[in-house]
Amino acid sequence: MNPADKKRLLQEMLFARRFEERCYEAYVERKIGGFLHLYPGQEACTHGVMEAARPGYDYVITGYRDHVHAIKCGSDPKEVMAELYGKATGSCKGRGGSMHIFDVKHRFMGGYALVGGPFPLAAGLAKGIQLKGGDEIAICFLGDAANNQGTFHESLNMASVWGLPVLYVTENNLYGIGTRIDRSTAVHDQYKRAAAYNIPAAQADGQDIDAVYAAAQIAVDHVRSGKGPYMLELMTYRYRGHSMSDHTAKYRTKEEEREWGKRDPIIILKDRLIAAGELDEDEYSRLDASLIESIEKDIIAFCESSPEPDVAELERYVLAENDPWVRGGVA
Amino acid sequence: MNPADKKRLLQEMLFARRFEERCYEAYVERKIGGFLHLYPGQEACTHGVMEAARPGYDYVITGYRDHVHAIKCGSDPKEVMAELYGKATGSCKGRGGSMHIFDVKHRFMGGYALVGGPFPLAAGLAKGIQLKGGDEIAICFLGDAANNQGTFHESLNMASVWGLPVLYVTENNLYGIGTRIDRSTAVHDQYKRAAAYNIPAAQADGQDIDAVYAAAQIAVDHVRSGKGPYMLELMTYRYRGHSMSDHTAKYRTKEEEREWGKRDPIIILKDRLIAAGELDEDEYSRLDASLIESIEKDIIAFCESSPEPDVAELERYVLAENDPWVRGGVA
Amino acid sequence: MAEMMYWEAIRRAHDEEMQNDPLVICMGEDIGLAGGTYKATQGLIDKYGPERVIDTPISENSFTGLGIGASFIGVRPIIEIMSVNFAWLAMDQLFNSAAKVRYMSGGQLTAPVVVRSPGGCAHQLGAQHSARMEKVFMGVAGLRVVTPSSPKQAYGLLKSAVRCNDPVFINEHELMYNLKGEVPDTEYFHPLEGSEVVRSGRDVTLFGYNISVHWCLQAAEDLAKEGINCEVVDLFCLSPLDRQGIKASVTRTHKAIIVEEAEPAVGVGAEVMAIINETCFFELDAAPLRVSAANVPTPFNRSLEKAAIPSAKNVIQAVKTLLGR
Amino acid sequence: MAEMMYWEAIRRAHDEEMQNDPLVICMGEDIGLAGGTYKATQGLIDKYGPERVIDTPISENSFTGLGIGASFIGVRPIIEIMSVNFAWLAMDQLFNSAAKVRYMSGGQLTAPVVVRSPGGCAHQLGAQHSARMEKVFMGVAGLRVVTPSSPKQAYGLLKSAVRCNDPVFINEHELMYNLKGEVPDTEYFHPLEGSEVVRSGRDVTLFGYNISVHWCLQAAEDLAKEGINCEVVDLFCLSPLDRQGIKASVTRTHKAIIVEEAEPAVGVGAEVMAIINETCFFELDAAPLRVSAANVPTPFNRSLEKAAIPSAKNVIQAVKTLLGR
Ligand SMILES: Cc1ncc(C[n+]2csc(CCOP(=O)(O)OP(=O)(O)O)c2C)c(N)n1
Ligand SMILES: Cc1ncc(C[n+]2csc(CCOP(=O)(O)OP(=O)(O)O)c2C)c(N)n1
Ligand SMILES: [Mg+2]
Ligand SMILES: [Mg+2]
Repeated sequence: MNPADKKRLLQEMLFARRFEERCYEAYVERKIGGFLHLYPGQEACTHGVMEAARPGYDYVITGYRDHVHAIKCGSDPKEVMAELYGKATGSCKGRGGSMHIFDVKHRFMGGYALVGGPFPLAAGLAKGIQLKGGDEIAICFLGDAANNQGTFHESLNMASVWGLPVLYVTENNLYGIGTRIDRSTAVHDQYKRAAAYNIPAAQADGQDIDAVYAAAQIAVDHVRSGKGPYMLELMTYRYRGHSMSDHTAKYRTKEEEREWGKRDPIIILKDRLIAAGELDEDEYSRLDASLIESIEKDIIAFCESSPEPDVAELERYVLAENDPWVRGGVA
Repeated sequence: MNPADKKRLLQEMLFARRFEERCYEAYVERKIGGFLHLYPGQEACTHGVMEAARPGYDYVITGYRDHVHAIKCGSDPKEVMAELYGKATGSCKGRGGSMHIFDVKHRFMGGYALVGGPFPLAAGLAKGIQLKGGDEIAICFLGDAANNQGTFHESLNMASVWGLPVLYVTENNLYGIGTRIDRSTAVHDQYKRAAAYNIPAAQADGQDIDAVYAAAQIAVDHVRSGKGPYMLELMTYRYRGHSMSDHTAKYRTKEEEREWGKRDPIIILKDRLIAAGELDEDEYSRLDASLIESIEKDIIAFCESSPEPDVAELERYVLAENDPWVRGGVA
Repeated sequence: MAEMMYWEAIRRAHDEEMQNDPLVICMGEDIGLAGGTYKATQGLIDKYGPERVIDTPISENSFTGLGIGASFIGVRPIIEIMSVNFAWLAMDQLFNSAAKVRYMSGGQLTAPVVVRSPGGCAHQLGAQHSARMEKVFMGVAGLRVVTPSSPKQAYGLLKSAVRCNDPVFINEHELMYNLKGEVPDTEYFHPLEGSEVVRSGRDVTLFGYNISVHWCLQAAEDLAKEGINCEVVDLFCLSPLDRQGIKASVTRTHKAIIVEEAEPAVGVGAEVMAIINETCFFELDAAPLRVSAANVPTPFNRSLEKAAIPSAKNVIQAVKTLLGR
Repeated sequence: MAEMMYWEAIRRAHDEEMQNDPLVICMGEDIGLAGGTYKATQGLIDKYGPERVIDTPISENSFTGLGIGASFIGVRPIIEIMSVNFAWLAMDQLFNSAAKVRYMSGGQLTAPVVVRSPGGCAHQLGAQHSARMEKVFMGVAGLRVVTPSSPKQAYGLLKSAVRCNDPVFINEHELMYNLKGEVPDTEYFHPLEGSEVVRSGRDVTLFGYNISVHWCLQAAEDLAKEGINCEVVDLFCLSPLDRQGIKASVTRTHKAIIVEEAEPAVGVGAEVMAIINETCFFELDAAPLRVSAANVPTPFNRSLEKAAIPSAKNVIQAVKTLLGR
């Protein structure tokens, strides 16, 4: 990566951070309802991997912690936030909500709320790519605790047997809600599990975008070149609770939080750029302020002024509309 | 094992073989209906493992290919065969059938027809043992193809995290129905999968009862001594089709069948005993004849003369009878 | 019109649809080399290769999910679940993913998968291989459910299901694969909605679907000899049920019996009764009846098994009870 | 009698039963250290230790199966499935193992597990976290299904379920955990079968269960002001449904409305209608009605969500329709 790319990435990650923090506020203000899972702390994972891949071209799928993944794939942040607001202008017209952002035109194939659900869906996207003969890859981002679901085992096995172009990324933030990994999982280094499927795998520091990027390049190259699936584990940490109702004090120490706080992916990159003379504190502060301002002016204002979905359309989108085959085709 | 034990085992395995062959005939004669999965070729697996364990004391659970497992645990073969006949005298009073032999007094906890279903049930038995503080172990016998089911992954993980006294035995006969292992499974040596759960594992020759016994002793000792779960893979072969409707010619070669035929577990043990001067061909022939005769006289006659279940009792055994808690307890 | 068996009709639909569109694939356990437990995919692997005719590992939830994921980008998978009993393992992907993705995404994504599976009691397959689960598939919005009672339907419903943009579950029956019947020689697409009056009558309507249509027809024939004139309606579409068709027939006969192979609770019988109550209650001359299975896991023993599930005889009894004969 | 919240009542039942029998355990995701999403197991890990209050991995099918296996040899597990939507993953073990093992084994084995899970629409949890699945649990022989509408029931049903030798599914509701109500101070075991007339009336019977009982009561209160006298029956037991109780009430009021939060197809409403048709058809003065959800995956937006599920207002409308007012 050249310095310009790194600066762009810093901006993107900082934007993601401020975006998520603004979601938090909007939730507290009761502008957003339902479950809300935020991403601060894990920004380098999505950004590092997708920087090595082709956002908007490769198919991406993930869980409920999905805003930043969608945006990095090319989604308009306005539409993502509007979806959280449940507005008609949201990515899914207010039908999906925070856990279910979809943006098919940018090949962001959705956020899913069933832990482990995306594993086979990702393999299916890869099977589709394989059948159609394209050079896209499918990328599945999920958490460490999701790897205990049976679909992990079943999907990685099939992906390996059929040589599917799919990259499984585990964002290992050490917890599934309030259960620490060693209390739920026999093998703590998740990448080691890939050996059970003959799938090459690696572990990288998920707080250091350069490390993520380097590991992801190998992973993406492997998959795109037709060598089959790959698994990449990124060691990371979520700074907030699991969702808005979660109290981290119940299950992790302040000290652990402090330690990981020192490894903030944004600060690491910022400091590196400053050390390299590519950035100074002032420029960074101005950038930050401008991002915060633009979120307010462009995104929140858009959401506030957007219309609610029309209740008369409640029953749309359940089934395909006017599908001729329902009547046995056109005679 | 001393020579007497080995001779007893030879007799048991030969009995199991003749029993299964007689099931085959009874099926062809339409005395037995439904699905029928036979065990010839795999006898050393059950017998070798259970010889190292405590039949009737340790809890055993398996799939639909379950007759021989039940008998080795102590089930009366008459009751097993009568269950296949669907008679009132059968192990399950004719309710279960071939795939669902149960004999709880001998701690044979059942044959189950959903591939992969017994994995968590076995872990549950082990959890029960752990809570009650006994020194029994739970033993789960399943096939190679069952290991692709999500329950394998989920159950082994839990067994490891909680240190449960359960032994998972994979009878690897290379096929799941007509699908050869390499067409369905990324890692052909199944015992290697145990590493993904930090579970010690071994592979042994499932056609050689001495090898099975030796490996099983280590496995059983490990589990019984409180060191947690263990996985044992036994390389074996089924001589017949998957079930009665299956044509092996569709998916495996005559040559392969011949090769494995040469490694018949009964012949291997018999030859070994003859070589050691513990047995001669005549004695073996007499033994064989007497087993065949006793199956006819004791078992088949019993089944033929046994009554059918009473149709008036169709609705028994669905729910517990006269359970006071259904009415909120005894006042 | 040629006669062919139910399994041959299903195989033909696979073959034609795979010929028509290279993105139609089929997958399931032992459907490739072995040709499928009921031969529904026999020979297709030789014609279309193992990339399109896929023998899967025993991983029902994930191979179903894999098919669903592929369908998001234009693939049209026909997924066989070897026995509907195993479908409990795949319900998560079927309901949480396939049935909901269109709605959740505001119409952006759709999951045009077909899942076929045989249900029903065959002979002595025991409690874990004899479930009748059609009702489970009917209760959740976002999934179409059809169930063929004849080779023609088996052929035409599968063809329409493959082309339709919604996920479709096709409930087949283990005892029907060798059933013979006429199937059009030229390509035929059966509607995925509606119902069919397969025998007209005026005294009572017998509603059946899949195998129970045959029990109804048998009963109707026997009862005709006694001068009782039954109408038989084939509910080949279980979701959405044909409210208009149900109403129309009851409005003609004023009496209704619903015949289902499953345990009665929250089943097709209950739903049809509810529809009758909602659409034409005052047309009824008598209380509608259900003919259903005993409320037991299916017993292995043949006599117990027979006693557990309904037959034409039970239908005849029910008609006589209803008519007060 | 002390007032307590629904979650407190459930917690108390856990506590007492664990105190009473060292083989009563509880297990589920985040039920130990975190005390359960809805606090139903709060503090129990401190009292009974992690061997009996077990935080499980995210492996619904297998931790349910593990509980079932343990129950074979005397353990009495109370399994929490964090949200009923995740229960699709565990259906295989619940139906193929727990519900069938007693029958298949000819009565040798039994699976006295309790599986508790909250269903229902809470506020804006979206399509994958808002399922109402009680009907799915009701359709298969071998499983008891109960659903508490009050803290007292939540307490007493769980206590009886733990002691009962059958597998019992307890359908709770995400919006009810903070509901307050009287619970007896002394130990109380609620019957696992039956129904309860929670308000007597003569004009129409409103059948509800769980949260819909409250909509019915609210509607009854409002309608009373207009001189309409509703009977409200609480179907706390969904399997087996109380045929006698249903009949008795309809025989008194001659009119019936069933109120359910779920999509209508093959649901509680349909089954209650079928029971009415079968047991007391000629008592009916009018066609019974269902008040059900719209047939859609649950939308996220709050107005759409509200429009998708019923409320007391819809019950009032239905009563007026039925009475021709
Ligand atoms: C099938 C299923 N089971 C349980 C849940 C509840 N749940 C939501 S998130 C979560 C923890 C997942 O942890 P992890 O996979 O590590 O992802 P993270 O939240 O840490 O990003 C759980 C148990 C669910 N949504 N789906
Ligand atoms: C959940 C489930 N899926 C599929 C089947 C159908 N089926 C029965 S046995 C079998 C193959 C199992 O092979 P393996 O585990 O190797 O055992 P083996 O029969 O070789 O002893 C399959 C696919 C089933 N019974 N249950
Ligand atoms: Mg995590
Ligand atoms: Mg095998």
